[in-house]
Amino acid sequence: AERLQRFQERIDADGRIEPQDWMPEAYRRTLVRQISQHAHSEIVGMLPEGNWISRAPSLKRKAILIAKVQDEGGHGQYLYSAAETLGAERADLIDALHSGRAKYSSIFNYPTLNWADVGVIGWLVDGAAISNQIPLCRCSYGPYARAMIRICKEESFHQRQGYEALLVMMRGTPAQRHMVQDSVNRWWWKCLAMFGPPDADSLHSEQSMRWGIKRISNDELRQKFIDATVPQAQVLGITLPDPELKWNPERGHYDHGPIDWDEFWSTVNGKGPCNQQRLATRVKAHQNGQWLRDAALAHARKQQQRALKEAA
Amino acid sequence: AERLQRFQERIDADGRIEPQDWMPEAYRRTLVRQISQHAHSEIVGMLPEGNWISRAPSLKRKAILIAKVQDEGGHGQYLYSAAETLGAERADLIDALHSGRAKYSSIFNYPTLNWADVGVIGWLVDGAAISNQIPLCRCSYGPYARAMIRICKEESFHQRQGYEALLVMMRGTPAQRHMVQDSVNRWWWKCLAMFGPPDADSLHSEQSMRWGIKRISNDELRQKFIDATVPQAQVLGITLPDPELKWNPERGHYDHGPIDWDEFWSTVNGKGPCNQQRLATRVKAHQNGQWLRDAALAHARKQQQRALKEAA
Amino acid sequence: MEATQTDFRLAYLLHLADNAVVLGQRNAQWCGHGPAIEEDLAMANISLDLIGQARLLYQLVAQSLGEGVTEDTLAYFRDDTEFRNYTLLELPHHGPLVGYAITDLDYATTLVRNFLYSALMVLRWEALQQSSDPELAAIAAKSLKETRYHLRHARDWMLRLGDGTAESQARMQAALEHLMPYTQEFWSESEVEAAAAASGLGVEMGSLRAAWDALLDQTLAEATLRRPSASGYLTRGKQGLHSEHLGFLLAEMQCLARAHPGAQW
Amino acid sequence: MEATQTDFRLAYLLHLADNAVVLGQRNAQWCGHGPAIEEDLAMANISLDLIGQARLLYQLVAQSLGEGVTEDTLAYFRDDTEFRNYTLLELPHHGPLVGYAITDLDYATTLVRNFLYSALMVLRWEALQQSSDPELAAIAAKSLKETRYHLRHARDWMLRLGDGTAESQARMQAALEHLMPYTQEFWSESEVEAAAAASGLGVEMGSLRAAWDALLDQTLAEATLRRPSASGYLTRGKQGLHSEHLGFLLAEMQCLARAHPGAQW
Repeated sequence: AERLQRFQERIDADGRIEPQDWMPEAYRRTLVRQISQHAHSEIVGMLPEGNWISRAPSLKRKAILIAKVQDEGGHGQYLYSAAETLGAERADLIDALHSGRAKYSSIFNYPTLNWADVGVIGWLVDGAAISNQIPLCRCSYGPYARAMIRICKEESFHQRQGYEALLVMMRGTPAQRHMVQDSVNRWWWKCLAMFGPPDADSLHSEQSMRWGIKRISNDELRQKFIDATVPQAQVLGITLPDPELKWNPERGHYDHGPIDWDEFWSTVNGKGPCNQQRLATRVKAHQNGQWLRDAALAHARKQQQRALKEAA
Repeated sequence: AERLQRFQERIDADGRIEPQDWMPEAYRRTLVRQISQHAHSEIVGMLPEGNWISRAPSLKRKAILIAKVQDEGGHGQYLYSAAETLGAERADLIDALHSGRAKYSSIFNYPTLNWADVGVIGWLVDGAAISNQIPLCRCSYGPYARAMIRICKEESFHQRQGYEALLVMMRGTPAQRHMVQDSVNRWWWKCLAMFGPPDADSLHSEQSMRWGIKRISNDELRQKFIDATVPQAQVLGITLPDPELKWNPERGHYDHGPIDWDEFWSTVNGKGPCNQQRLATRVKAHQNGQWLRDAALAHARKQQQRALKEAA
Repeated sequence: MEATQTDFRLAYLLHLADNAVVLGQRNAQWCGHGPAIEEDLAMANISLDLIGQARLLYQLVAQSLGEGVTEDTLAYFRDDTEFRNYTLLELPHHGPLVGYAITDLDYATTLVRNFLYSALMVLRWEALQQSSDPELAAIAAKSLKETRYHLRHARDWMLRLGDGTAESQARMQAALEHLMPYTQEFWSESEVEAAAAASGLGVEMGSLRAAWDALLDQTLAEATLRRPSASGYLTRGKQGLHSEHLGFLLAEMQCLARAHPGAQW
Repeated sequence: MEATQTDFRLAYLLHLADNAVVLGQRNAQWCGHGPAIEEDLAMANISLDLIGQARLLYQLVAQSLGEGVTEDTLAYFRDDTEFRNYTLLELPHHGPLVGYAITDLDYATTLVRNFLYSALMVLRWEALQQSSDPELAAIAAKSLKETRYHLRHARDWMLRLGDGTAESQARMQAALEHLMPYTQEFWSESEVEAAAAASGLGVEMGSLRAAWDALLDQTLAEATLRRPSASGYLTRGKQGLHSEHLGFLLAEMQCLARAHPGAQW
């Protein structure tokens, strides 16, 4: 009880909890769940954009896209490491993903259908992710907070790159502009849903707030994102697909139309357009790589035995 | 010895040997080897042209190409049947192909590198094959002779289709004409080699002649093919890639330059550009289909047992 | 009014044509790679029929459009978002994987898809023989005969492989689980289909559902396979919203034609 | 005289650039499908380096050609017969199969190819640092550093997988048997390479052979792998005569750019 009090005091004083510190089991479990879910999202998130690497329409854009997808894999890697500092085993975490026990961000269950999707994912999906993640840079758990600082920096770079790619396309041919608009039409509402259900319906929020894992509410983050994005859409010259979207001078915010939460939950619960293919692709990659991972292990053991023999 | 005499007399009188007739073991073996080799060639021969089905530049050409490749498979099927009339098992024949003991026509070890190859294979490769095969329609072994009559009819149709496709391309854009010329440059010499080594160097010819399996010599067939093809090339407006090719009024034939027999033998002996990939593709298709063939057999057995039970 | 009439007629014909060409392209991938020579030939034959159907349908559309439009303009020079085929038909011959995955072809997937689709099309072509458009009715009569063969081929294999070995049954069941949700698109409403049905050009899809269900149930029972639920994501390929797979299929199919615009073949 | 000078210079640079872009395109296929996350990242990294090298080399060529030619014109709007890469680099990531075969990717093939090629290129870039063309020499210096990393990555895996499990050894040996004959093309004569070497722009490939052989032999010995004979068909991709595979690779790579000619990205 005393430890628990010290723990809560440290958090309330905006201090950091480190791996070697005592922490409540529920805090540890919540963090492992959240961090690994975030790691899984980065890994699964390589697939929608990876879909366009082979067809990128210029060498420059191909290089940018490969670098971006590579960064996502890197984020996955250091998030898994952060989860490991909490005593989790990476193999268990990956198994939880592959067996369907662990979740990943539902946004990656939608397909990438034209090249503009690559830019729009950078601008809107990464944009929404950053809004969600910036508060996590002040998360009470030190390794997670530090990972998020690095991740947010790189994600902001991706967001600017995505937006810049769309600017170039909007200055291009009618077909290119059409691609961008089509892509925004498909992704806009999905991005708003990324902030999670309205605060009233949110399950884990309250405890997470108290533990300093979550610091701003879903609706607040969503509103900030919309307010920041509308002017960017205007500069771009595309129409956000919401007829009810308009400035409300009283609130000092943009009002928006209702989000289709049925569609959101349906996708979260496995019935999105790409749920199966995303997961099956990861499982298959893992299975196909088994022989290599086994061999690497066998080689390491052989090396070790040789070293022991020589030492003896 | 008496049977042997009757056998040879029948052949000399241009009669047909049928499956139930007595025949020398060597005759049977020679025929099984030749017919199965021909069947293998039809099956492996599906691959070079099959390579272009997915990319055929018009629906009409796609349909023509699929039908043609399908015909080749059909030829393979009835040639295997003809070999079976000689007591061979299809599974053994296919195993001989897959293990590298049996050969197939070496011409299919060259790649198809542009769309015109589809037309050129029809015109030149099928053309050369027909020249080789027409004499086989009078082969002493009845089932083989009858199979060849049907095959030659269909091959002639393919040859005309191939030539017609090239005519259309030659009336087309410079890029299309360039494709045709490039393709002819790559295939011409390979087609001349299809008739086999010069008579002086030919191994099996003499005995085969006496048995009525082979009726015209390699060099004779090659000359006929060249004489028939040169005017067709002129109509087409392409240049056959042989500077020594010219009409010899004394011989009443076209003279031609020397064939690169080293290249030919090197390909026959496994060092052509596509030997491995052709054979490995067939082996893989066969292996990947094992589960289906096993299941079909299991189902047939179950059905049989059910029928027996009901009858009992 | 006249314009709308033409609009849904062309859209309806394109839907039928795109179905045929996309599945024809997919099935032709087996050529040279089939599990037995007989199957190479059967699949080539089915492909040929489908491409033949697509040509007739595209030709009807091309006639109406005029201005130099041909069957090939429609097949080769429209982008993926303009295609109106069922999503089911553009899927590769394997289980659920992302669009740029490269993996072995699975014949179980091929056969189950051919069954699900040809069972539908036998009923649809049958009904379309009474189409108010005599040219479509004639295509339907011809296609019906071909499709009956496709159905018989697929159904025979459903029975043999469902009730074959443990492995073949597992493969067929897995293919069924994978593909079944895509059949929801057969029954979903589309404005084009509704307008076509109302005008007598097309057929009310709902009217075919009971027969399709019965055919499926009876076949699965005989094949000792379980009918999976068809719930899950409702695809909308026929409205132009495709999966990640169609883009790759068309890139390969159209590359040569597009490299030589205006060329005759 | 001047024209010829330019001709072989551009042809030589294109050969180097095409090598890089084709292998970069191939290696990027692993992105999201690798045997471990670390390998996804490594392969992405190698791809990025190669595409970066290709861009620098294409830019050199584009500068010389002028008239609006860019790196992308060269990468996206040349046909397969105009590409001058080694055939080795266009092969898919699996054993010998026909061009339109569809099958699982094999990482052993990937690693062995990367080893064979990067072992060559470390030596070649090293020598090209002394190129008479200062711009090429600068690219060589930069590429050398990158290629050393590629070689180290591939070599480490040769050792671990050669001397790992029985299965990994068999896979590596099979990949080696498959790919080794293609390395003959490294040493075959080409007019462009001869002219480039003679002028001081390029390097005499024969002068690198002993070092390459030694590196290969030493690695194979440590990896407990057998060196297969390199005999067999001599490919001529660097002279524009390719395998059945390059057409498919370029169809996919170029489809989007070609669908929008003149567009900026």
